[in-house]
Amino acid sequence: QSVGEDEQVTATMIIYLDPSVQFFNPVVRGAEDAAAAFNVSLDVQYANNDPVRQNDLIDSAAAAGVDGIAVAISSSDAFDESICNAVDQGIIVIGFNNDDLEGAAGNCRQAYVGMDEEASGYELGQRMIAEFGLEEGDVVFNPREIPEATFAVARGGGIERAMDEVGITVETVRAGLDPAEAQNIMTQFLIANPDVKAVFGTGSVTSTVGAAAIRDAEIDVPFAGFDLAVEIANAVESGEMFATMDQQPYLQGYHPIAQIALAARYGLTPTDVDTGQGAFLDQSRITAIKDLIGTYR
Amino acid sequence: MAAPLLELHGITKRFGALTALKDLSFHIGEGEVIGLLGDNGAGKSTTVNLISGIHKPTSGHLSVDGKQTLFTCRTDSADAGIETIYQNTALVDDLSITRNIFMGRERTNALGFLKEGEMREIAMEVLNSAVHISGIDSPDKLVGDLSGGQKQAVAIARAVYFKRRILMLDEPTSALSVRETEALLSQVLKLKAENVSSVLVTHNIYHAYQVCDRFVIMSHGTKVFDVAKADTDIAQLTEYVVLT
Amino acid sequence: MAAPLLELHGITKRFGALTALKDLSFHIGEGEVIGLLGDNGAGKSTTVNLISGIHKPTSGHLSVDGKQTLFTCRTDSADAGIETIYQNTALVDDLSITRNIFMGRERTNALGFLKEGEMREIAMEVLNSAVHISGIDSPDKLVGDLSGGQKQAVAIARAVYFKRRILMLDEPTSALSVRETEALLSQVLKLKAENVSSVLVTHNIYHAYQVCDRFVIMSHGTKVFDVAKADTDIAQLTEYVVLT
Amino acid sequence: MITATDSGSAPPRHGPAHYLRRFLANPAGSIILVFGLIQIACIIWALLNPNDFRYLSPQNLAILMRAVPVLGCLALGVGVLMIAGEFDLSVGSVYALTAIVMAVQVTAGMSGFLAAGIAIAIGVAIGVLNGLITLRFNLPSFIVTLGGLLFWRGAVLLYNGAVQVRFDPEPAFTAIFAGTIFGLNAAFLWFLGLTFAFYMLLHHHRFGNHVFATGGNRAAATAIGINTGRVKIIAFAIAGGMAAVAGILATARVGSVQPGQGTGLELQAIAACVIGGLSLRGGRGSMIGVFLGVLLIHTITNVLLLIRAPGFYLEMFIAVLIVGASILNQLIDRRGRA
Amino acid sequence: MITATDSGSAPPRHGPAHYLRRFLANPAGSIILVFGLIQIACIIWALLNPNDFRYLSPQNLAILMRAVPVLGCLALGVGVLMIAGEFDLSVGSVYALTAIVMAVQVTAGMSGFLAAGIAIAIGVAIGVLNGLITLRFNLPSFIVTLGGLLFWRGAVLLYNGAVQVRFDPEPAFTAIFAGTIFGLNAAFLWFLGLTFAFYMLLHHHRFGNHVFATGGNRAAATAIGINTGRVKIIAFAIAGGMAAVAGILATARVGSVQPGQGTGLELQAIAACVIGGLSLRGGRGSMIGVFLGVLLIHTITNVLLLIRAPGFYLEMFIAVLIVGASILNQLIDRRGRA
Ligand SMILES: Nc1ncnc2c1ncn2[C@@H]1O[C@H](COP(=O)(O)OP(=O)(O)OP(=O)(O)O)[C@@H](O)[C@H]1O
Ligand SMILES: Nc1ncnc2c1ncn2[C@@H]1O[C@H](COP(=O)(O)OP(=O)(O)OP(=O)(O)O)[C@@H](O)[C@H]1O
Ligand SMILES: [Mg+2]
Ligand SMILES: [Mg+2]
Repeated sequence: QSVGEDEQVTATMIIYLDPSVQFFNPVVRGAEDAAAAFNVSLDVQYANNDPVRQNDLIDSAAAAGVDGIAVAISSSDAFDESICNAVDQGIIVIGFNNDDLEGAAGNCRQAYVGMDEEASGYELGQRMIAEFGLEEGDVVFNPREIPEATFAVARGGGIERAMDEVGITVETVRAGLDPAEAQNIMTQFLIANPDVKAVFGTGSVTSTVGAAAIRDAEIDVPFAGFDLAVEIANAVESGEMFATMDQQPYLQGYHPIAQIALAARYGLTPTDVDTGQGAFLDQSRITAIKDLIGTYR
Repeated sequence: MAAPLLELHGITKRFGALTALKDLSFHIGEGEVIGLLGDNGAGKSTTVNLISGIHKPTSGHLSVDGKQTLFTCRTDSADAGIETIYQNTALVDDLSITRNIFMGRERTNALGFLKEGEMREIAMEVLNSAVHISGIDSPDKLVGDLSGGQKQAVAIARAVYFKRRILMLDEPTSALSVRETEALLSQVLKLKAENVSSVLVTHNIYHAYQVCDRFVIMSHGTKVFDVAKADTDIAQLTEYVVLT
Repeated sequence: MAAPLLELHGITKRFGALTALKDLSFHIGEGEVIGLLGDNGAGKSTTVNLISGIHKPTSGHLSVDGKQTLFTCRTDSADAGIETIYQNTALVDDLSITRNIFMGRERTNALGFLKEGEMREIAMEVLNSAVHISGIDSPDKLVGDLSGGQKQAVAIARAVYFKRRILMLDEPTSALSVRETEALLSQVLKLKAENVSSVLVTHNIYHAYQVCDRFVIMSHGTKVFDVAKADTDIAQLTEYVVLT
Repeated sequence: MITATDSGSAPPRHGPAHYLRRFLANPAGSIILVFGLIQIACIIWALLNPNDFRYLSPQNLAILMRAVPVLGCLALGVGVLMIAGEFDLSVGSVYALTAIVMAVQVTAGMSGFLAAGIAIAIGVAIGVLNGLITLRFNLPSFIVTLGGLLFWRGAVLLYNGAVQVRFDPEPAFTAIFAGTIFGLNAAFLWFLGLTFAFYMLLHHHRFGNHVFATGGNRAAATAIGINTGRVKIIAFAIAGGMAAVAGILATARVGSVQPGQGTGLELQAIAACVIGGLSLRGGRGSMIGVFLGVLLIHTITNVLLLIRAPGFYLEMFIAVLIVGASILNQLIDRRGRA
Repeated sequence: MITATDSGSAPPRHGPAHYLRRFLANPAGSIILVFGLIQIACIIWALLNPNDFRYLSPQNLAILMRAVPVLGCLALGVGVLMIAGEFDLSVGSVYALTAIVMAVQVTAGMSGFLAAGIAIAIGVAIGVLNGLITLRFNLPSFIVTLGGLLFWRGAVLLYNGAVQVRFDPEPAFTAIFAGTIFGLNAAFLWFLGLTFAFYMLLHHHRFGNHVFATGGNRAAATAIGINTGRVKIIAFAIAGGMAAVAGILATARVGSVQPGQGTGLELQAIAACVIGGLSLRGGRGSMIGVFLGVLLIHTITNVLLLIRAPGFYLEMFIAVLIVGASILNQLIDRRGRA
């Protein structure tokens, strides 16, 4: 292709949330490791959950003349045009973390690296039902940091699908991103609803403070969540938390950048990668992973 | 005689616990200049604001040309032909002199766009004729940058230019120099000749005596004296103002 | 003779393109009452603000007791013993009368906590003695709710209470009634007897003539006349004020 | 008369300093100068390094035109309201709500133009409601519209759940709001046109005069006979309506709406206005200033992206540059007055 | 003298209406009344339905005491600054930054108390910096602190990356800031103590008098000899310092810090102040009002959660109730004056 053996490949990674979201730490680390390994000049940009801004970022990267763009396709429609324009211009575009709901048919991106969040929510829901014998008529509580954020809709939607199948009601509430405030809100909800049979975190905030909220409300119900943080790992290890769902984010950063470098230099065709194998982490698996949190997990 | 231009009937005005006006009645005849006198806090400005539609009376009513009415906003009093120079000048500091003069009564074309050139010229002319104030070299100057007397002159120019039947002047000369004060007082007399009535609020009894036909003296929110010029003199007026 | 209390040396003050004061020099002697007269926009308030440390001169300097100095803020002028009644009163509408009077010079205990009872009593006393204003029944009233003259009375009470060597009065009687004006003028004379100098800015030449020892007449930012009372009369003063 | 020069009777001759001072006396003078200086610096740099800094590439100019109108329209509306002396914190939520309503209606088969009309009507209605509550109960608009921010954000979810909506209007709609006309982006042309319209309205129309008077000194404006309540309500309506217009332009461009979109835009819009010289206390400012304020914020972001500044700290750079530009603006302004 | 009654020389007898009016003339009078009415309604309802509405359950009271202090401390600081006539939008970011610095230092082995002291010092320093930039360049504090909001949020990431930090101080630290003393939550006691301290400072100390004067009429305060610049800088420092205190209390309670925490708290803090009767233009308000404003916001959220309002739309109800409470407050206030 256009880039010589010894020249640097330039690539931009576009993350749809803002820089303070922990989830993307291992993603960025993976991307940086790949950039170092394959001699890529990488910059990472953040769209702060604003599709208009994300369009600007894609267009700006194209205008700056990069060889490849890795982008979280957090909307099925919003980025189609910008991505197609970039591809027409000869830029390699790879989706990661979120894909167009229609997959390759709905978007010009050349490959997707990631997993299905709805499926992981569904899996967690089913495992909780099986483990704790939740049954028809029960109520479970699923607070959400930002209910309208894509990850919350997908994960929460998976949980709801699993519960619906058995006839369990899912109650939800907006918890916000502030841990202290989220803990307050969850505690108050639990005080008001003593018949809740299980609690599901949605993102890293609700998963981190969930165990403490249950303690504050002076009740005893099972709890599970998503993502990895030291508190979450500790809670799973100590048994306060049943399990957490992980999706190997490191790979979601490493693969796209590596593929861009290989495609730009040698013309290798980008291919899809499923990083969602082995997402379920309970007491039996957590200890092995704990030390890698924030880096490779 | 015809009904007076404007009449106050038993007006009472309260601010919270404080009664600023108590059962106040007087009238303003056609082509008459009335001196509204009284101590600080007597209720003169409250009366002026009430006649201008800024305050609504707690009880009592007004009548214009004998017809009972109530002013609920400034527009009502403007419709009745009343124009006011407020004690606090009522100017917008961040706007130019021209815009202040034409505020709310802009000259516009059919679409509402301002005829700026025209207003500018009129403003300059009015400032030079109505009050001969010095130091104002351009009608585009912001009012906030003017001296105390210059501001008052702008307020006077506005009222004089738009005057129709009654001109209310609330201590209009408080910041004016000797020369401008004289100019204003002769304006009042000139307007009287044109059959415009005036109500002059002032603490300077000499000024009042110089131009007024009748005097209304207030104290503690009520009228204590109402007398034609022919029936009184400065000494008696001073006595009433100072001693009540 | 000793050096004058305060002297202005060749003061020039520009606001952007406008020269408000041009090479102004005059002095204030001990126990002297000076009438600062002049047309609107002549620069009287600018002079008062400059002596109070609110404006800094563009060029020129001051001297206090013969020592050259410059006031860069109000505290400097207060240190020199100057107290001012501003034309715009300089009151905080949202605070009570007491707090306005003691603003910046609160009576406090060692920890800085206010002695509210004490200040309240003094405020009441000062209001009743310095100016006999009516309608102020409580020193806890907010200044914003007062009438024009009542506000001015508060500003006067503050300055009179804290006066030390020089009292600057910028049109202090503009909103005052006859009775209160008389009271204020006799205050000025009483202070003079206590050896406090005053600078009285007014448009009322009669008032000025009544109390002043010397007159400084300004026009367009410069001094055009500086004369002792003995060497002039009202007619001449009026002529200078009106015609220059 | 007090004159600035001692030149006597001859008409004074004016040096360049005089004209600079007169230019800066214009309410938008100093922001025009700051903006011009920054543009010149960028252009020179771009000409020297055409490959590394593609500021002048056609693509980048196209991005500029596509990116500016959304914040621009919000800021114009918020700016008019700020001059009238009130705030609207709900514009970000109204922007999302009206866009969602429009997209849902179009998905249900309505014409894009009709749906856009409905969106604007909703925006105006919300603005009027904000105004009525604020004035009727004499509340600070800050609180009322902060309520609006939360309420209409919730209404988005109530109306259509937490799902994003596709927007597929007739091609004519897309052409008119997001197409290319005479080589220029349609949305940008709309923004230019609206800026001009607001400029005329605020600075040369009776209504604008009333807006400045209301914001500058409400008591005086009332005393002189201006219906300040009506002026404020119209200003609220304009802010709401322009939020809807921003939503239309954004949606036409992106082709879909996300329920969470527009969070934080209210502060950005106010920031653009303040950078452009509007006073937070009302009564002061110019529409050209708002226009340039928006362009300045965008230029700063654009330059940082073009030089591929690390996104992790992008906002830090933006913060420094915005405050820096404001300081520059203030220093120039002061020089103009001194 | 103008008197309200015609009672002549006999001392007038006062009915209850008189005392109500005098009470309402107090700057915080109407908010006290509104708050009291809402509390009484909640308590009666809770007594009637102890099972459905667990308002008075010990757990709920404990949550109240734990939940209020964070927003409360922020609002006290922001309130002082607002009375002085300036805004601080950066408190949410400063809250996150100081908490992270403290947690990182404790993780590195520092004593919690020392780390908390450093956190407060940083908060104060940032406040002073905001003040210096605002005053030195004569900028609106809105822009300067909006810059601060973005900048310090970025600084959090620069300092420690986007990772959550555990906070494990010595037990004495946790006991003092998050433990239980005399059956009451320690953080709540701190908040009560600080409210009282600020009440004394603002309403009965010389400094407070200067704050009100500076915010009420800066030109007059300067003319009368108050160093308004210094007053404003101290007020900025207080806002920054209180943001750090809020961070300490939150962190001591939760035991960890999230880099994104505190977003939007600046608006909530301002809202609490405005609900409590502070003017956005400065110069008016009371610390008791701020205290009750914070409690009111929390009570509203609490009641909604307790009655199981649909959580998805919780913010809509909060919005309606906040605006409703403000309206009630305003109506009572007007009645008190009329
Ligand atoms: N908005 C208000 N709220 C409360 N009290 C007020 C208000 N306006 C005026 N008052 C009170 O009403 C009384 C009459 O005030 P007014 O301004 O009418 O007096 P005035 O005769 O004009 O005095 P002056 O000669 O000093 O201007 C005063 O005691 C004043 O304190
Ligand atoms: N802050 C300012 N900015 C610009 N010009 C000013 C400012 N203050 C005063 N001026 C101008 O300076 C000149 C002198 O004003 P000053 O207030 O000193 O007049 P004055 O003699 O006190 O008049 P008056 O008797 O009307 O109070 C006026 O022309 C005024 O417009
Ligand atoms: Mg009056
Ligand atoms: Mg003056």
